[in-house]
Amino acid sequence: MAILVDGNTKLVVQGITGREGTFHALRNRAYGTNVVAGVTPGKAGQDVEGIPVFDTVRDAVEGTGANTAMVFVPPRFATDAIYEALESGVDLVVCITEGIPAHDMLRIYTHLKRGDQTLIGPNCPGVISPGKGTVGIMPTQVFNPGRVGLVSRSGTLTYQISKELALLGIGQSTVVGIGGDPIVGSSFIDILSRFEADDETDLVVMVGEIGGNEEEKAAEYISQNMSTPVVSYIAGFQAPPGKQMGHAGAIITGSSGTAQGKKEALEAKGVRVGTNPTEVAELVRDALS
Amino acid sequence: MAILVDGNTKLVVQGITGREGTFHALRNRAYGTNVVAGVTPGKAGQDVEGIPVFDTVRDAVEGTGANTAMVFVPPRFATDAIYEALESGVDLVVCITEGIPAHDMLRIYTHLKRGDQTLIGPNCPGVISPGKGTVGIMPTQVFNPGRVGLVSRSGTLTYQISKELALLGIGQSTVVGIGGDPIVGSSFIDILSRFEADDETDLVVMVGEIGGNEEEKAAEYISQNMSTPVVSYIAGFQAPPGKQMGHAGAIITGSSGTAQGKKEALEAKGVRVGTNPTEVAELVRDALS
Amino acid sequence: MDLFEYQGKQLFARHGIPVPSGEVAETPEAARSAAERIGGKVVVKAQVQVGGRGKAGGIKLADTPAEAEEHARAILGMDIKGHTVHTVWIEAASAIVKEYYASITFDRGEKKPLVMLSAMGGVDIEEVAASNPEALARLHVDPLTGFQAHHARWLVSNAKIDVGAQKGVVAILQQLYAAFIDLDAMLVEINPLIWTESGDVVALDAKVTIDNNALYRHSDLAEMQQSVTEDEQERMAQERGVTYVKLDGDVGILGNGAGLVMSTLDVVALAGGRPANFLDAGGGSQADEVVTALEVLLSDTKVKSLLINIFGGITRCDEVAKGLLTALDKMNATLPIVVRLDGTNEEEGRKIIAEQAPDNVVVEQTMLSAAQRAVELAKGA
Amino acid sequence: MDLFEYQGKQLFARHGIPVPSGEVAETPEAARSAAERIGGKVVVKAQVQVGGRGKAGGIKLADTPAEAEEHARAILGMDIKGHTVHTVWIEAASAIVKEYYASITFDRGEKKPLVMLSAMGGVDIEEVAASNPEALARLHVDPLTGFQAHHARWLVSNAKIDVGAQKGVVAILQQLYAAFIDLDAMLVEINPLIWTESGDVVALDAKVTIDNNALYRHSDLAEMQQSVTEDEQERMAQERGVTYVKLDGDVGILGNGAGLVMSTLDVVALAGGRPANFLDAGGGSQADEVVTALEVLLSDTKVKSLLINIFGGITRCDEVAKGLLTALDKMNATLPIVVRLDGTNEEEGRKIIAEQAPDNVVVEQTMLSAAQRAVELAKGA
Repeated sequence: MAILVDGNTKLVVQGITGREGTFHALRNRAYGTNVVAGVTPGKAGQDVEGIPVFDTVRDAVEGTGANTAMVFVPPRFATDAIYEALESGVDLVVCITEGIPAHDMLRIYTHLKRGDQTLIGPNCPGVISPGKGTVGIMPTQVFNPGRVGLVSRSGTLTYQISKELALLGIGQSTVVGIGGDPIVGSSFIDILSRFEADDETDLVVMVGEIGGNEEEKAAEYISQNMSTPVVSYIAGFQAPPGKQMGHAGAIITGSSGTAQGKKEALEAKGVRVGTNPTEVAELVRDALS
Repeated sequence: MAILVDGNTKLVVQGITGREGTFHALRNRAYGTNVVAGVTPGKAGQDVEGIPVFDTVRDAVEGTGANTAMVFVPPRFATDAIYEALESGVDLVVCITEGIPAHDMLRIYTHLKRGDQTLIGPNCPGVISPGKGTVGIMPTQVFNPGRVGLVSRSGTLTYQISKELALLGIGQSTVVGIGGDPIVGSSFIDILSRFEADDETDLVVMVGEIGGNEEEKAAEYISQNMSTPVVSYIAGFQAPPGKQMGHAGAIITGSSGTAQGKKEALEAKGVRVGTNPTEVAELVRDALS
Repeated sequence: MDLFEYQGKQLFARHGIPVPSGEVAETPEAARSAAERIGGKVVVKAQVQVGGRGKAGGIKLADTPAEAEEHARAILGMDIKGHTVHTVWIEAASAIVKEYYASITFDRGEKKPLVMLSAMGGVDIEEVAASNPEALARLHVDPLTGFQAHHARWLVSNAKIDVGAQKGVVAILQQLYAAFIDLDAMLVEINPLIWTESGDVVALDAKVTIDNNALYRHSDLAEMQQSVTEDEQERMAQERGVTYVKLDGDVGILGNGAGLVMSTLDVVALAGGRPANFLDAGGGSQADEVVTALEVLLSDTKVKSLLINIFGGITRCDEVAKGLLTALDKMNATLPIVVRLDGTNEEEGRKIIAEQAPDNVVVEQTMLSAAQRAVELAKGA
Repeated sequence: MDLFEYQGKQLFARHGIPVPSGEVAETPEAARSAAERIGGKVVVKAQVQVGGRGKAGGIKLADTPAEAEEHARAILGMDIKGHTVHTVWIEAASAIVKEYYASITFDRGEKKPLVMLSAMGGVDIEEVAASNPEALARLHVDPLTGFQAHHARWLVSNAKIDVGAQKGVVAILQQLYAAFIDLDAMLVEINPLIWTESGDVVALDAKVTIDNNALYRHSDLAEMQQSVTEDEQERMAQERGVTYVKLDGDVGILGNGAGLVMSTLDVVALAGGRPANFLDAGGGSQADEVVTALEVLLSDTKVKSLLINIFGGITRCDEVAKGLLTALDKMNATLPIVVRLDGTNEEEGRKIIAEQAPDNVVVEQTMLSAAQRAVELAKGA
């Protein structure tokens, strides 16, 4: 199975004729993802190494049956691009773009949750189901097919932990970077519930960081709803309180947002929390054995 | 049974300390409706002939368990009052107020349809279930308990047809004035589906008028979904095209909005359409016998 | 409330929508000096709220200010489908490459704003919509999330707007939607929306209808409201806040509630009569309001008989009866009047009329019989 | 981006929120003439972006312009929790009857704006929220339908705002929400919101945080941005667009991606070291950006050793290696540097360092070993 991205994914890339858009569209295709279309307004009829370009996402979906959209446009056009993707009827939108205004995301989120589509991101590295396909910018060489699910707010930390798992011979079913912004389309719980339902996922690694209370809410959810074991990692024990740490998402909001608070909340619900990426991988190995 | 309003109705009246608000709150109570609360900001703690007054609808609902709200405030405050009623969690909001801006109603309607609450009106006479209760401003003496449902865009025409039914000894299960504005909370179809599900309603009278295409859509709905027979009346055969006729709702929008077009659409689906209120009552009598 | 073209253009300009520069003139001389200030070729356009003014000779191109004056003299005072031209709009002539169509209206059926765009503008758009529906791109907008850039792009792409004009049309559609919302408009329409030789996209016409219910929050728009009504009774009714529409028959009709009044019109027609008007005295009619409404009706000399059809809910029949007596007293009317009173305080109302009304007032028990009687009396008069 | 009180008040005033009249002054003399123009008693307030300035002596009442000058002289240049006062705000003194609290923030958990109101303002509101939660009325707002009058009424009623002040607070809450939306704010806070002897409700303080991601659509706000950073490295980083936060240890840290950098900090601490900073070179780091980031770090004399921890995704390790060499060349740095390179082009990167880097640069294979080495080197230095 895997979640979100698999052999059935038919991808349309918004902003495909941009430098990064072209590069990653082709990389995703090279990994095996079925990239069926691109969108750049005014460039309908062109193609990017054989991938047909459309003026609008709706036209792309009607023309190719795309079911997943990846947003690769500059931040000031990304809000519009997300709405356009949602209105085109695709099941999944993955927004890589960083720097979308928070008020825009509030409105997108509220709108999104009234329907049944899925948004991953913004400000995220995307999704990879090793051996099946990828939508995003993750360095594919780090990942191997396997039965561990991974969900993370951080991109590079995802790679780090996947590397540690690889060193122990452990691969992944699917790896999901949900993004580090204060408001993202999918929360830990949204992804955990998909892994719980996935019969190819035996264990989930949840990688959190300071700020917000998504990890605390996930702890409660895990204890109530999950039979699949979860191992966690939290970054930011040494982060200074109240300072912004790259992601707006890393602002500490009250004591509930501290790394220590999150660790304790998870451990109180029986989730093992590693103190560093290497230890996380070891906990996973022990739990699987 | 009856629909919308019955012995379980617990009514909160918004704008209860105004002249009209007080008058109709007391009239509704006199008819047997359980009027549990009123709302006027800044007047919490007062009462209107024993009906306690609250500052906010939420407080009224928490304090009394009200499940239905009637909006009786001036038009420039009515949009806010409808949202307030919806947020308080009541099942049904009946808005009597005339003159709410159409753009406000567009937004309210879109918001409303994403939840499962019901709005009747605005610019409507309300609802009466004869012998059980009433929420609104209808002259109660015109109605008698019976097994005919009635739904109408027009207030006075509702009274006229009910009077004609009364002259033939026919009473009603529930009478619903949905309001004459271009955008109202409940359409003919919304109410027809409730009558269809009501085992105390044997026949429904639908009273339409020129403008919009709700009658045409209802004709389709009736033929597809209703076993309960429907008799209809359409007003406005002599109305001049393109002129506004009191209700903004009476603007003719294209040929689909004409009385003749509506009559033909209904008859094409097997719905009998009377040419005047007296004949409508006769058609009802014949259909029931 | 419908606005004149020049008012619509002024509002468009405030919302950033390009319009030709222009001025209003109410005299030929003013038209000349406006043309002088604008410079170059100008167009003199009759300001009337009715379509077809071009065919009627209400739009003329002038090469010189003298010619503009001459055209204005011809157009001012002209009758276009019953509308007298009191004002002309003088604007710089445009070098048109292509004419498009754009509008935003309420779609009552979908309960959403509907944006329409066509590359085939400047013509009868209803004809285009009927004969060539593909040529009219249509898009409904979610009122809570609004009209977005991608909507504009989709419309432009699907309406097959020329590539060189696409950017301008995308911008105008977004500004037009903003205007639609900000102005509480029921309709904003540009036909034609032109693509000019200099590559600009410009609104060459402007049709704007404002929601009367929202005027309370637009004091600037309320000021634009001016009587465009030629008919004396309609003007009286408008001033008094009564809903009145003149028709071409001889049976005057007064009722309460739009539905009941429409039904009354229909029943009068079924009885073989011809309604002289639609007059809705409204929901909460008090005696004063009834007097006002009757004054409007009784001042119309075409009315041969009068049918008063009231079903009291909020309206009380005794108030209506009192209003009738007061109005008759004031206007000294002698035409036959048929009254049907039902609902709240019907007995009291009928009693007042029976005891105090002059002989030209008769009471009928049902709407049907009242209509038949009023028709007979109109024919006999 | 946090604004100063005076900037927040200027924005509040534009949104119709009543604030005391006032002026900015950067010298004691300017403070005096501002006080003269304002007239009457004034308050001299230090403009710093840190709480507790009142207790620190940064807010003083002046009866006369001379006294205002005197206070300004004392306050300007003052150090308040590490922030030097460069500006004072002189405003008309208010006759306070009651102090309230009002704010709107993002609630990340609920993913909605959260409006909070309390009749117990002018104090530590976190203490009120903790000890007396009933005293802080809280309301989440649907971002699509917005904040409405009934929300304001509910808050005022439930926060038990004094009856005489309710109307003013209802109005201010609505204006504050409009400001929150229009300004793309992450936070708008008024503490205290005062009820005055003349019966007005006035914002006596203003705390506004603008979403940096939205500055592109607020050119007027972007102009308000000014460096408020005392630390040299933080100022350098800000100017160069690098995310940098100074900490109090001696192991300098450079990584790519906030999560990995935070994790690196933690691992350094676990290894017994103390991080000197947080520096995120960002997602797509090119050689130039790495040079910039290293320049910031290497200019800090407190840094005893440097840990470069990169996991290349978009970032390419060879670019990082090249950037490192360039920076070392430019800065002539001799402190020990530990490099861990992983991910995209890791081999090429390691090769560049092995072949071309000076002896003070060492490569470690894992993040853990790299952290241990950097800590050891800092201790040995």
